[in-house]
Amino acid sequence: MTAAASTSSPVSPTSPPRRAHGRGAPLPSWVLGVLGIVGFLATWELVVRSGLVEAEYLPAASAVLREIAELAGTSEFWAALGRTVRTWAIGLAIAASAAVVVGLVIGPSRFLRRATHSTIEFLRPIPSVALIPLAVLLYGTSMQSTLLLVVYAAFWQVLIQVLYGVGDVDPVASDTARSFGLGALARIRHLTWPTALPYVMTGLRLGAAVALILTVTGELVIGGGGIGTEIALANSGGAVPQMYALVVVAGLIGVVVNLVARVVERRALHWHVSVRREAL
Amino acid sequence: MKVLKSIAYAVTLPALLILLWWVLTIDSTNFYVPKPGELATTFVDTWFGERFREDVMPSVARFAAGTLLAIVLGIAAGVCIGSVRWLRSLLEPMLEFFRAIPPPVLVPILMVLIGINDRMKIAVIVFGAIWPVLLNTIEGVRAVDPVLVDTARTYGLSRWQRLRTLVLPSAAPQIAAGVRQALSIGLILMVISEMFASSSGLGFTIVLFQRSFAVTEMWSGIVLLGLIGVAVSIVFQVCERKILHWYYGQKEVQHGR
Amino acid sequence: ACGGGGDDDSSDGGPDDVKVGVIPIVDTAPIWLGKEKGFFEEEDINLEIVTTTGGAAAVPGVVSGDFDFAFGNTVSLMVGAGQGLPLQFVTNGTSSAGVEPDFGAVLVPGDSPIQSPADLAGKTVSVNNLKNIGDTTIRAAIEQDGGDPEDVEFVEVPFPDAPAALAKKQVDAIWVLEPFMSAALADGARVVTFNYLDMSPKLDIAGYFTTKQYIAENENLVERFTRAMNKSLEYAGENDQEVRDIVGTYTKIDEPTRAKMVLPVFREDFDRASMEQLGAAAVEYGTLDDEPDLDALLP
Amino acid sequence: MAGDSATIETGPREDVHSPVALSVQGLQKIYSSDTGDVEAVRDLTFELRQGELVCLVGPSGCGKTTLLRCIAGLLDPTAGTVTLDGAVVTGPPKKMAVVFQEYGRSLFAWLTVRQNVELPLKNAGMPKAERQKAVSEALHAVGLEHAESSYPWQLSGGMQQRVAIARAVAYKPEVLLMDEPFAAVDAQTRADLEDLIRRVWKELGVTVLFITHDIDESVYLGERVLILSNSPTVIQEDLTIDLPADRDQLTTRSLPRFTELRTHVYAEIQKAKRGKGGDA
Amino acid sequence: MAGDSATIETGPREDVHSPVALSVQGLQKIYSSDTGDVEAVRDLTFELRQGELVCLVGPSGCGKTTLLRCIAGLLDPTAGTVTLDGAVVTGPPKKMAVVFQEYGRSLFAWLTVRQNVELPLKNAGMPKAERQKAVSEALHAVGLEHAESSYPWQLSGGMQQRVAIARAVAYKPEVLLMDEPFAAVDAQTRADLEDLIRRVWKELGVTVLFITHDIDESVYLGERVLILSNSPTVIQEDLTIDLPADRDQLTTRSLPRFTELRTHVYAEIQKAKRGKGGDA
Ligand SMILES: Nc1ncnc2c1ncn2[C@@H]1O[C@H](COP(=O)(O)OP(=O)(O)OP(=O)(O)O)[C@@H](O)[C@H]1O
Ligand SMILES: Nc1ncnc2c1ncn2[C@@H]1O[C@H](COP(=O)(O)OP(=O)(O)OP(=O)(O)O)[C@@H](O)[C@H]1O
Ligand SMILES: [Mg+2]
Ligand SMILES: [Mg+2]
Repeated sequence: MTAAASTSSPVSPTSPPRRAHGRGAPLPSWVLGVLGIVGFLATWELVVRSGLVEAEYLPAASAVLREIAELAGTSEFWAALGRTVRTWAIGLAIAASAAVVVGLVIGPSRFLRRATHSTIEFLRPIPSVALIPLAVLLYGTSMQSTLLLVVYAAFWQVLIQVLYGVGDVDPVASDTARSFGLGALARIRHLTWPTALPYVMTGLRLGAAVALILTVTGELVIGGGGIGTEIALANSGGAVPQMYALVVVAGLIGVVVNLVARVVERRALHWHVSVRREAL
Repeated sequence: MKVLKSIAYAVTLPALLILLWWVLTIDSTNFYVPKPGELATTFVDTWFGERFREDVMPSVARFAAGTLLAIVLGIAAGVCIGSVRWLRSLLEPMLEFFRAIPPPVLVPILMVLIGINDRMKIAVIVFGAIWPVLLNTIEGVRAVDPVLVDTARTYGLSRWQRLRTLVLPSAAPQIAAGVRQALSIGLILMVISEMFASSSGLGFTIVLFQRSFAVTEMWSGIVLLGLIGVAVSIVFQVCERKILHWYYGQKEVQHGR
Repeated sequence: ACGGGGDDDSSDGGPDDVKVGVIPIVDTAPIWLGKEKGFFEEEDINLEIVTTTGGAAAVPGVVSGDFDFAFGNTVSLMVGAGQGLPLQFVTNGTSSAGVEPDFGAVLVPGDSPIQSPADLAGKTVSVNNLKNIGDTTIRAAIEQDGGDPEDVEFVEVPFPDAPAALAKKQVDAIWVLEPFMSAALADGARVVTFNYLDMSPKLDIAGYFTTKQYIAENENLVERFTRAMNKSLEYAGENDQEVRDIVGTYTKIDEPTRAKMVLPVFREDFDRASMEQLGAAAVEYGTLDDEPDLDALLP
Repeated sequence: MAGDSATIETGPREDVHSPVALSVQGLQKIYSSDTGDVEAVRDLTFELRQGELVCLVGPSGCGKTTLLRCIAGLLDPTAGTVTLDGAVVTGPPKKMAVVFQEYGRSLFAWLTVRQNVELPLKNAGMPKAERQKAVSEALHAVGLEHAESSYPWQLSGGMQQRVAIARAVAYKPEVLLMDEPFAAVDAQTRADLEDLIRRVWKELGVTVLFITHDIDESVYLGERVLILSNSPTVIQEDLTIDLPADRDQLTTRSLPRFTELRTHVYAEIQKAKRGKGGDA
Repeated sequence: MAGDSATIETGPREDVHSPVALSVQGLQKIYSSDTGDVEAVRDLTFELRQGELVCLVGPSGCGKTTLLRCIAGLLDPTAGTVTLDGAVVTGPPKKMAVVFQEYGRSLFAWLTVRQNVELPLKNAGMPKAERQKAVSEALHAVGLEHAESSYPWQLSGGMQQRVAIARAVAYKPEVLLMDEPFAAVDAQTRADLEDLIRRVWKELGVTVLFITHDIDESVYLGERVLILSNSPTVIQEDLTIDLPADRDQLTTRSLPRFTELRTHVYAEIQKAKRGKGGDA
């Protein structure tokens, strides 16, 4: 199966997927995705049932799912979820727009790229968690504290991708644009931005996940409400199934975020090789 | 001359920023913001000595092991997932799920499964640092030039050859972008992994300083992390330039420099 | 980001807003109970309790003025004060139960060869935070028992994860507080020692604190808060069942566990002698650089 | 399939007794996309005998590249079949070499000229000494021995195209498909390369399908010329080139028969373009 | 600069009185790379008068593209200067349009055919109605009106090249540089496009530099033909084409003078190739 699929998969953009003709209707990708999740849940359940891990420390999938269903009936859960999603969305929006702007300014200029390189490399690996005292000092336990961590962490993810994307502009295309008198701004809009867009998309997806992680971690360590705080509460109260239920919810937010990102990508990048190869 | 120029490039902006910091803190008494001079002496006192061998070295070793593992696994899995469409459909939701789980909440499970040891910390690093490599590899593999793919297929290049001579080199620039991010995330996770079930290490020490309100020492640790980041990035760049010399060569000559 | 009540000392307007940062654990039951009972309203205080999930935010929160008061453990405060932070307790928070069983203990698996604190030498013991009250008191217990206090390795494992680590034999012994102590005991763990008691039956674990500056600027309010707090502590000390009940409102500890767990002692005064002892031990084992200035730290 | 010009013999030569190498039967290809379907090729049927050299001409956009990609097994036809040596083509067959129209993109930017030419041989497991000889010969034949350690992006357009040709020639295929391989080289080099192809064809007995826009070239090179109509594409004419087998740039091109044939092809192409819904 | 053939007049026509539009003086370009320096162009000096149509021919790899990129201000010459309307060229000048040899890469994959042609006009601030008319006209002229909403990767090679030509024509430049613009189109379309270029040239009075490999094309199109030597490249000959100004595919190409000129150019190129260190 693997062999067959891998020889037919990397075909040129113009060729339709072979299995569309040959082997009957293909499974739509969401079905496969659901299959993957079901498979994972089954494995998890088995690992616990077989006693490989004690249910006390890692409850079975079924128990966690039941717990999620229970949680979903409470309004506090939805309030916490809303809070987490809001912090995440605001943080990601700030980080992404800042990173795109900075990237588009620094990227095309060799001078700026070189001048800022060492500083960026210095600041990038500084863990957001190490900034917690600073965040608390500045904003207390309010949402802004967590937001600061989120923005700091997600910013670099997007920025690096934008920088690479900007560096990938085809010189012939760039020459074309220059020779037709497109100014710096017009070139960014019509050439650099579309070229960098696939990279930005990857950056956004990376950044979205990191932002989510930091949102939850921030809530977990600093407090102030949200899924992370709920996890900490469940943890310190020894409510193990509930804690895992909340962790799973955090993961599910990630899945949803990715789904949305994929849809956006499909629309925004319909012309790109990676998408059009599959769109057929 | 060339070397001097690149050093100048590397040093100017940081120097300006330090100057700014120095000016801003001249008569500050803020407990949380140390002065540059103070920080420099603390840095030397804190990190040059026994701590370097006992805390910094093991941490860096774990970081190296974890990130390398993440890179290898990420590329391997990324190539498979990127070139096999149904596999991607099958796994993508799972990958997104795991990617969204904050590593701190994973530590307890890993502790139960692996134990309280270096392997557990390395696992935490791998778990966090693998994503950028994986995602970038998948995207890079998906974007291989179709004409090249056709060329390789008509010459009947074997799967191994195609991987080695087509897929990997052509995805290499994007993989490099992922590796670069993985390196810094690895460093971040090194700290996180030492926040739990630990008794030594750079990250642990920083957190300890933070908890004991040894603010200047804590900042010196953050600076050390940043410096390690810069060092790692330099090493990475040397490798990248070597491996991707065709890519940079192509860009440079095509830009007419 | 000041919670109010800040500059105007007198209560000319309505009630003063007071923001207190606490960790949602059993130890902070009195303040929740006091709020419920209206002790703070009586003092014309509009109390807002903010939960911080770890201790990390308490001191910075108070120093930055985000909290007016916060709940913090004595060793953390000694360390902070030692670093020059102008912190001062206004009242006690929790103290050792004074008799066995205490609410925190060093546990080993049932079949472990470790019988007494001295046997811990050369072994790995988990504590929630290193260089804090846990390792300091355990080291003291080992020394008291004739063991070598330097020859024990501590690792940080959060309380909730410690029972699993012990069951999996990933550490030789764990130090946990309630409710995890009960849970581990129910799983077959055995108590080696109640380390708080080893230091002193009257050991004070944590209290409510603020900055000296805040005390100077809000003398009246601090007095009223202290009064209300003391009343809450006293009430909590006398009403076990109400404490167990209120814990259920702000933690996720289930009813059976709450019914079983050992409660700490709640009282308003600090036991200076045991604090001195603790301070000395902290200096001896390197947790602190200098003897704490208790005059400055205690109310 | 019969031609319509009295003096010109059309249809495959009957006196060729070698077996059929390549057979295209009722080939149709429709590209479907969001903006609607494009029928690139409607109904193509023709055969190539073993060791034949056939040129394919037709208006721009009539589906020549599409046809070539179907034959190379890179594209699934919508209807009809391609048969090579009796076996239906479903993927790229062995011992087939293709020179793509997008020559610049068909070279591996990370390999030197020599490595590019060597790669397929290495993959086929040719021993090193033999391989190096083959590569050197091929590079010499296209006049690039001095550039063997350059990278493709250090070469001019025509040089890149010649690298792609050298790669195909060095591979010693049984079937050689070429899509406008000389579009970017100058007249003199072109003449040399034309002679190279005829030499290789004769020496190796390889079956060649050669797509070109140059009418003189198609007549000079081919044993047969297939003329495609404007889209929807069918075979407009199958013309046998009855020029002597030994050809030579000066004498052959000045034969009156040559002029007759080229004039005929030119007229046919003009008809092809006007015949249906005009393209330009 | 004087030619060496008795019957052929070389050197710029003296009777042209329009001012010099483009002047190249002592141009040299050396590409330096790790593997050593490549001197692509040694010493080129020539002038184009306003409204002239000059063709440039030369062996593959002799530096034509390099020269064009220097003139377009996309490449810094190692020595010498390019002057346009009296001003030294340091960056891409306004009102210059370039058709690149790598046509496929000079189109923006994320824009449709129409949007590709429209972009430079939009950027130049042309009003919408006028712009749309200009785009439609240009697309009609290259025979692509039916493909205007396709994306470049949905087109055949020749169609892509015509999009690039349409973009340049619609831009109504004062100077038009074209690098083998007809390499990928069929003979008939090529003839049509040649006539299009001559028409545009006459109507707009634009100065055209046209690089080609097709000797007949250079003679048919140009008022002058510049022949470059093999590398290290200098101007081997500057040939005035004394054919009537009104040209026509059938009659002009059958003039005896046409044959004389093309034979002369062919001989010169052969000399160019053999003259120095032979390329093929
Ligand atoms: N990926 C695609 N999607 C949609 N239509 C396509 C695609 N590729 C080609 N076409 C269309 O199919 C037709 C034939 O294209 P093809 O590339 O086969 O032409 P061609 O004969 O090779 O032309 P040229 O001589 O210009 O290279 C064209 O009308 C083109 O627009
Ligand atoms: N980026 C580069 N680095 C090094 N050498 C280069 C580079 N670009 C071109 N060259 C060399 O410069 C010479 C001239 O190249 P150029 O592309 O100008 O030729 P050309 O006349 O346009 O050829 P063609 O007709 O084949 O397109 C060639 O020998 C080529 O190898
Ligand atoms: Mg084609
Ligand atoms: Mg060129």
